[in-house]
Amino acid sequence: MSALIRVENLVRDFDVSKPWLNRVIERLPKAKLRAVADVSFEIEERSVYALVGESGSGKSTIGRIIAGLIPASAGRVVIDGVDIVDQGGPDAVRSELQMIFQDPYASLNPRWKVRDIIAEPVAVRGERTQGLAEKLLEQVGLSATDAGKFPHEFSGGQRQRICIARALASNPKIIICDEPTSALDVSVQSQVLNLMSDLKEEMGLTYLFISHDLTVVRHMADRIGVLYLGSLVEEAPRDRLFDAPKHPYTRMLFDAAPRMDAFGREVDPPKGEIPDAINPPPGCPYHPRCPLATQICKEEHPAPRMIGETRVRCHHAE
Amino acid sequence: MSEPVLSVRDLVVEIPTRHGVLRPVDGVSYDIAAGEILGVVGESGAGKSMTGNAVIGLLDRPARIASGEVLLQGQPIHQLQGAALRKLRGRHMGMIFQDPLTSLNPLLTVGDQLTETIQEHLDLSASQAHERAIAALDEVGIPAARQRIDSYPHEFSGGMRQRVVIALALCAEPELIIADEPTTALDVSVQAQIIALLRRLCRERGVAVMLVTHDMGVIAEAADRVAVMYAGRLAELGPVREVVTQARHPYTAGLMASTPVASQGQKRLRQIPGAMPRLDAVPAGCAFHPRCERAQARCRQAPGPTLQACDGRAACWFPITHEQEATL
Amino acid sequence: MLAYIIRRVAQSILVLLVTGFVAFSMFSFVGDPVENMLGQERTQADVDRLRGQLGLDQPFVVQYAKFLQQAAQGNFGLSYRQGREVSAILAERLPATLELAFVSGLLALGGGIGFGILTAIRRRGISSNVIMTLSLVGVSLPTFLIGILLIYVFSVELGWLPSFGRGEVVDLGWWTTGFLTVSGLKALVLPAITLGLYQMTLIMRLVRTEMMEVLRMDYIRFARARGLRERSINFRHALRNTLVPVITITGLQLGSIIAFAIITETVFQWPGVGLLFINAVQFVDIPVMAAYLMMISVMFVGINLIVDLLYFAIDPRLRVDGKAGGH
Amino acid sequence: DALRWARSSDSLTLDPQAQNEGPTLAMMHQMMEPLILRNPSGELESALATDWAVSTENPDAWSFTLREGVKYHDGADFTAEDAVFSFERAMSENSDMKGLLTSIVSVEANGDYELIITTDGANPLLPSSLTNIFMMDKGWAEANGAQNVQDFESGEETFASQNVNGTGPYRLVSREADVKTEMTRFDGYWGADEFPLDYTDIVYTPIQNPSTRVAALLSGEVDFIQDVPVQDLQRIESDPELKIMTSPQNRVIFFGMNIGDELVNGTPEGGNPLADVRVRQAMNMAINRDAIRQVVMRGQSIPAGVVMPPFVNGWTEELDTVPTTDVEAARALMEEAGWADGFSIQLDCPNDRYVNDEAICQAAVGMLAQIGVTANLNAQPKAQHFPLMNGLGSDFYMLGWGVPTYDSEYIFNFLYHTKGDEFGTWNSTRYSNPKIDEMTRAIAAEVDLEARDAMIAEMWQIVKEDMIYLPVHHQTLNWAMRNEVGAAVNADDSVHVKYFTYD
Amino acid sequence: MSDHQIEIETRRTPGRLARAWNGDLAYSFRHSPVAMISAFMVALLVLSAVFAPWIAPHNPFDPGSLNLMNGFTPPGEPNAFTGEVFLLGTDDQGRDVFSTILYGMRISLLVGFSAVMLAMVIGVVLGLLAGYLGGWIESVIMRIADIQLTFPAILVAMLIFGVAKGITPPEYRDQMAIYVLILAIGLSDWVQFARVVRGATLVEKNREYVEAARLVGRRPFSIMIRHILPNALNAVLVIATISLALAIIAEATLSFLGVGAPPTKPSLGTLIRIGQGYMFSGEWWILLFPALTLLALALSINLLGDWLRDALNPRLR
Ligand SMILES: Nc1ncnc2c1ncn2[C@@H]1O[C@H](COP(=O)(O)OP(=O)(O)OP(=O)(O)O)[C@@H](O)[C@H]1O
Ligand SMILES: Nc1ncnc2c1ncn2[C@@H]1O[C@H](COP(=O)(O)OP(=O)(O)OP(=O)(O)O)[C@@H](O)[C@H]1O
Ligand SMILES: [Mg+2]
Ligand SMILES: [Mg+2]
Repeated sequence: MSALIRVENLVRDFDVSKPWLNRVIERLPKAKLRAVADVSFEIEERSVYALVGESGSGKSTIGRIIAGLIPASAGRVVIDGVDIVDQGGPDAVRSELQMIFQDPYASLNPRWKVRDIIAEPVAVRGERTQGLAEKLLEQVGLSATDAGKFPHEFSGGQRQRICIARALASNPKIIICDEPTSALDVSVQSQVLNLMSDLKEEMGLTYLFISHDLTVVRHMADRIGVLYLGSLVEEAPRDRLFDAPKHPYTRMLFDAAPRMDAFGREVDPPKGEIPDAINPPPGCPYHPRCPLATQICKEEHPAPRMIGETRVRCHHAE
Repeated sequence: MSEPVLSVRDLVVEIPTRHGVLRPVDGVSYDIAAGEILGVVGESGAGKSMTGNAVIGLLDRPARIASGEVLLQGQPIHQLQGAALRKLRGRHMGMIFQDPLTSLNPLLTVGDQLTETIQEHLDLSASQAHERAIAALDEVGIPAARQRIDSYPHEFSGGMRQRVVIALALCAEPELIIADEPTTALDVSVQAQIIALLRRLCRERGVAVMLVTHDMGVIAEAADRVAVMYAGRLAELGPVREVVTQARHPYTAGLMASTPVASQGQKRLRQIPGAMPRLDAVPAGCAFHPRCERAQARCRQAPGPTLQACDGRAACWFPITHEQEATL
Repeated sequence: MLAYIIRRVAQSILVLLVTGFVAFSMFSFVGDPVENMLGQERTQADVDRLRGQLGLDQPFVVQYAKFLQQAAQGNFGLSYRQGREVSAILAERLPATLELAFVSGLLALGGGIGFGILTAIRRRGISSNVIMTLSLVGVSLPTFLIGILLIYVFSVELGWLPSFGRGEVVDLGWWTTGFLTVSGLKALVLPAITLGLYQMTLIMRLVRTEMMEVLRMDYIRFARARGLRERSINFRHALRNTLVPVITITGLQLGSIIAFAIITETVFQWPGVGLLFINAVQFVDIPVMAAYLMMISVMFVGINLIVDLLYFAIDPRLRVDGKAGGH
Repeated sequence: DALRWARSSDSLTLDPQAQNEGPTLAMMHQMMEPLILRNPSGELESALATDWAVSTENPDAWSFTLREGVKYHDGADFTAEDAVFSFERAMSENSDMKGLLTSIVSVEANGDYELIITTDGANPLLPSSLTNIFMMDKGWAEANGAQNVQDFESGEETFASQNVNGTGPYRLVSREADVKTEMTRFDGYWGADEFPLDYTDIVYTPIQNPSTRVAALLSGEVDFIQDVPVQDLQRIESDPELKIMTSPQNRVIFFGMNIGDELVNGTPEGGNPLADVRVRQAMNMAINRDAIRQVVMRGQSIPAGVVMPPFVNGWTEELDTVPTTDVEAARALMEEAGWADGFSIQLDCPNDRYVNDEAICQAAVGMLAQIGVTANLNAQPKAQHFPLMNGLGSDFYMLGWGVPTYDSEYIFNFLYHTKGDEFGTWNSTRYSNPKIDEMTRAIAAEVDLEARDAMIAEMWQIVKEDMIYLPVHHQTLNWAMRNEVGAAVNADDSVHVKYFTYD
Repeated sequence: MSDHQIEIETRRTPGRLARAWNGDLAYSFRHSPVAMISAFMVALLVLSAVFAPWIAPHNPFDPGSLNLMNGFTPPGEPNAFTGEVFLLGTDDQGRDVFSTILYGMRISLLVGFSAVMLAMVIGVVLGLLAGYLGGWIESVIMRIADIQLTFPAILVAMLIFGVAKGITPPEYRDQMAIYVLILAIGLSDWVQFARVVRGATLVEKNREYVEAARLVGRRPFSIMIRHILPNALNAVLVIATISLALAIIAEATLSFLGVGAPPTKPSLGTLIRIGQGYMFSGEWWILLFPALTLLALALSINLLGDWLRDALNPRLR
């Protein structure tokens, strides 16, 4: 199997400077926020690659760059052999790629009928959309008669199904799922996740699955990347990661996540919070919270290295 | 056992709408003892927040308590109005909301909001109140509380803000705290911190806590007992370990099973078919019966099962017994 | 913040230039001043001579440049109508307008905020519905008609209040005030109501809407949950948060009070700059018109600046990231 | 006692020679004096000159005997030197009065109390053009740098525009332009014993809005108002404390027509209909002056048959007979002229100049519509109307004319003479009659009054037939005041408080 | 999550009309007596203006049909000269006040509607562009808006009126006055539309459905029109309603300053301006009836706008 998506040394900076005059007067430098810092990974065809990490770690940004919604500052994104950063932007692979968003309420235009929403990806290309929406609705477990309704007539889970139907409309190979279930209840979440798994099998889809919920990721993903402050701190196949987390951050995440079998668990909660991304700590970004941190961590950002199947960015991991 | 801090008896909340009267809370009863954390779980719209709001008297019009009782340390409070109710709030019962950013008034310093609350309820001078505010911040683990007391909410990070909210809820030393999804907006690492904090305060102060959430994991870790709500009714109520591991109500069981953790290793997750009914279309009888694989004729008849009518733990005519569970 | 002020000032200079330019290009259309300046026995030679003297025979760009050059030195030239220095005339008239605007502004703000809060808190009460409806009457009749009706009732029929002018004024050096005499205060009543009514309605409705939205915010619920008193919730918590958006609009409204004074001043023969402007328009007194427009712009820009600074004062969030002015 | 006086606008300046305009002159008349005055009954009366006559030596010169013992407000004496200075100033380039004095060649003093004014040829009408030429104090003017009338080029205001030193019965106390002017009785006034001078003070306030002005009178805030809206007369009259004084005004209102070959706003097929005198006659017949008087003017006007106020030398009742309104005859005339189907034309009208100007035009539009003339009304402020009209941009316009000299020559000069730089400046009709032009110049110089009157009569006959103007009415002046104010209305609307009594 | 509430209110009822009638807005409408009364008033007034030529007993815009002698006839009394009787009396030109009000309302409504339309189109377009494209385009547009705001609407309108009258050839001035008024009021009023639309656009453009549309390759212009605009329309509608009342009043105010509709084709404002001259003279009907009509019109539009504002604001429900 070859990599369908290859991300190499991806960097994305946001300019969060104050206006020019303020900078002049207050003698401030230009401020930039590095949302994605030197991230590389590959996604195999027909696999599920998951990105996990806490809020602000850059998951969505990576997804949006791959989807072509925002440009990268540096690095390469190669999709199906086409480098979307250099070669004419995302138009070349537009129809191969679709996205499902987090908020099922905001991702459907409230003024449009479900039929038009689902058919939009096809309609934009000027192709026939007759009966398409109805077919897709049934495919995602809704009824064809729902096509004439408006989004507000559906529950959150149903809306997410509509989003999935829209994503499928243009027959994509890749679907980027940005926290597709985090707004949903568990019982609905399981329905949606099952649907996604089924569709993957049926249609041979590849998912980039973004989530902060480790249990969901563990269920869905084949390979997982852990992000912290824009850096990919650890990357490994699912079972490797869960069985033998290498990076202290990954371990902290696992420990902190509430567990259904941990009644009255009394462990010390993790220290601190994600630092301000505009002024990240020097060296390894995790060092202020890291129990293992030593002097070198404060000075040097560790390079990725392979430990078995795991790629990890830590001076002390073994 | 001594008198519970909070006891809710047959609470019914009604909302008159143009499509008829809705009952987001329908016959809910439970007690919370001092120092106990009662977890309330359920899907979105199950009536968890409504129950909490009804207890503290914060129902927005047109919702209202239609029947039932709310007793705070034995005193009925569900009919209180105006000043009488206000004096209880903050002083005897506190509330924590989901989003710490929107819970704090952005234009007032944290200290202002704290001292204002303290002075409202405790007969303290301004400087005493100030000291007490610092102590409250200290207690919830805000470093350098004395310096930070004059900061504005936006100057705190998300986790710190939620600590401030907790400090605010606790600063007049109430006996009961209603925490409505206090960690949903936070990251896991911070969530763990906040849960630990809540548990510590509960233990040290003997505060009764009603912890509303829809995260089973949080409940499992934090709560002593758990109430599962479905369509405004209590589906199951019992000690947390038993409810999680040996659910008797088919809904609870399904809920537990559909979490990815429980289905570990399976290709597909267990799922409950269908969705929770909308409030204007709650089926007669057991509200869960259309989705229940065990449903029988009796389940479709009104009146539906209640905890009291059934075994006191699950509101189900045909609860799952432990043996059956094992065979599943 | 300094950057902010600098930007504002730069913007205001731009505004002034544009204002001046637009105004000047318009003046060529409002009529010919010379016709008014000469008696009916004038000859064509007189007309030509005067046009030459006034520089009206030059293209308006040249006139504009000359005007700018002089205006930069604080010299707005002579009024065609009165033959006096425009700056002196404006200085003489400004106190009247400012005092009127101040009182009506106070009325509009006080009434607007007060009634706004009242109607927001008692959303469904009868009193607030009555206030809401009555207040709309204020914006459903043209200002001039309201003024004339007030005169009819309170001056002519009841004889309580004067129908025109400022009453006795006290001279305080460069400022004349009507605040210090009984007749001056009486004279203020009707014009101030006429002028303030409209703005009061707008502010009131704005406060009401904003307040109703704020009252649904989580922090208000949280404040309730902490057992704070309604008074403290309404005023300390809700009103303050309401003020931020209210200030923007209010600032602009107060600015337009000065502009709307044109009508009120005409009706009540209030000796302010608005009346001056109307007279100038009728006479095609270009220097006065130009200076008036410039002055209005400066005032608006000034008010905007104050509004922005008020933001900084009210909203601590802006003090750090300085994102004010996003309004 | 103080007279609180209001009219629609303020005097524009206190410089007596900078503006030849009603309110300015009205104000100046309280504080300054000309040599000769027109009293409330319209007759010339001596003011600073006690006597005047054509000079015995030179038929082209007038001699004025000046009043002795007259003092300025600052105590200086009035002498012929001041008069010479004042005349020269009034004739200077920037003076607005010089149009009245164009015939003067020289002004000389003969001793302290005689003034010789020489004109360019004989000028029998000189005295009547001097009633608004005020006598300034030379010493005062020189001391304050006020020798020149306002000069806009210099960009500086003159002292005289804000200060007054006159010989008049009242002196300036304070003035805020457009707001209030206060005057108090001048104790050293020469006529202290001759005139009532009942009022010790005058408080003058302009009140622009007519309703407010009337309200101020009704509510007792002022004692005396001018420019009373005609519709409010009845209300004022019915107030037991108020009264109205009425007099015909020295102003006639009429419509002018472009009788040239082309119309400015598009000539209809068949040429300019207005060029045909029959059409003009038809239009004249269509206008129902009586209806205008009764409804629009509320009886406050005198229908006019000629473009000449009744006070003017040359006016006769016969000339002023109003044509009967006869729509049928008018239609017949139109048909005869080939305009049976009518035509369309723009009527330009001021809306802030004359009494009910816009309403009159509107009424005229309705009346003309009856004979098929569709007049599109363009009513606009005077600042736009007059430039349009004088720039020959109008085909059909309203104009009002007052005759300060009370002589027909003033009318022919401005309204009938072929339009040119000096003459016919207000004639926008394109009317050009060499005979009239010639006679206009002739009557200006004719000293034989009888011959002159004959010429004037002949001229009126000619122009009346040519019918280039459609006379509408003579305005009526109304002053409203409290009962205790005793005043007689001046036909030119000028006010002399010195004649006022307090009853 | 406020969407729960919405979900509850969604029972299917077939048929577009029935659905609209049962929709949130209609429900709120049926339960607001104020809204119903004012909607009735607006409808009544607008219809009588539209059908004025059929309703009005006279045509006051036809000067040839007027008889000056009918002037100042009191309501319901015969005229002293002609003996004619007029329901609401006549004005100074002998025009039937009732007919003149109907025709005047036509002018007022025409000016109001068209001015608001103009302002709306300009404001919506600029607001969309500014909000969606951002960058220097936004800066320029919003700076222009600021500058425009620096000038009070009434002054802007006066100046535009002055210029427009100046540059139209005199022969068209009579007809032009109305268009010039529309232009003047419209141009002085676009800023609030632009601001609101920009605000809504800024919110909407970050919604995920816009991302979804971008993802499938929809062009910015198409996104603005098809996706964002419909979602900003509620706010626009509310402003438009209130602006309509304001525009009608503004026209009246302008006519007081002498720059309104021509007296031969008077608007309600012109009628009031004329009528106010007869306040003391006893001919009260010339002022009273047009003023009452204007009041009724503006008040009911305002009340309707007010109700709409509350009804369309989900946060206030
Ligand atoms: N348009 C933008 N301008 C400036 N900063 C941005 C922008 N978009 C994202 N960021 C910043 O980039 C960082 C990464 O954001 P991103 O949305 O990718 O995080 P995330 O991992 O998806 O978080 P979440 O779990 O909250 O969705 C954050 O600090 C965020 O504030
Ligand atoms: N004003 C209202 N009108 C109609 N229904 C309402 C109203 N307010 C709440 N509801 C309904 O009441 C029910 C209970 O709501 P509640 O907020 O208690 O749910 P919850 O369990 O807290 O859900 P979540 O997890 O989303 O917070 C919901 O179905 C909600 O839609
Ligand atoms: Mg994200
Ligand atoms: Mg809730």
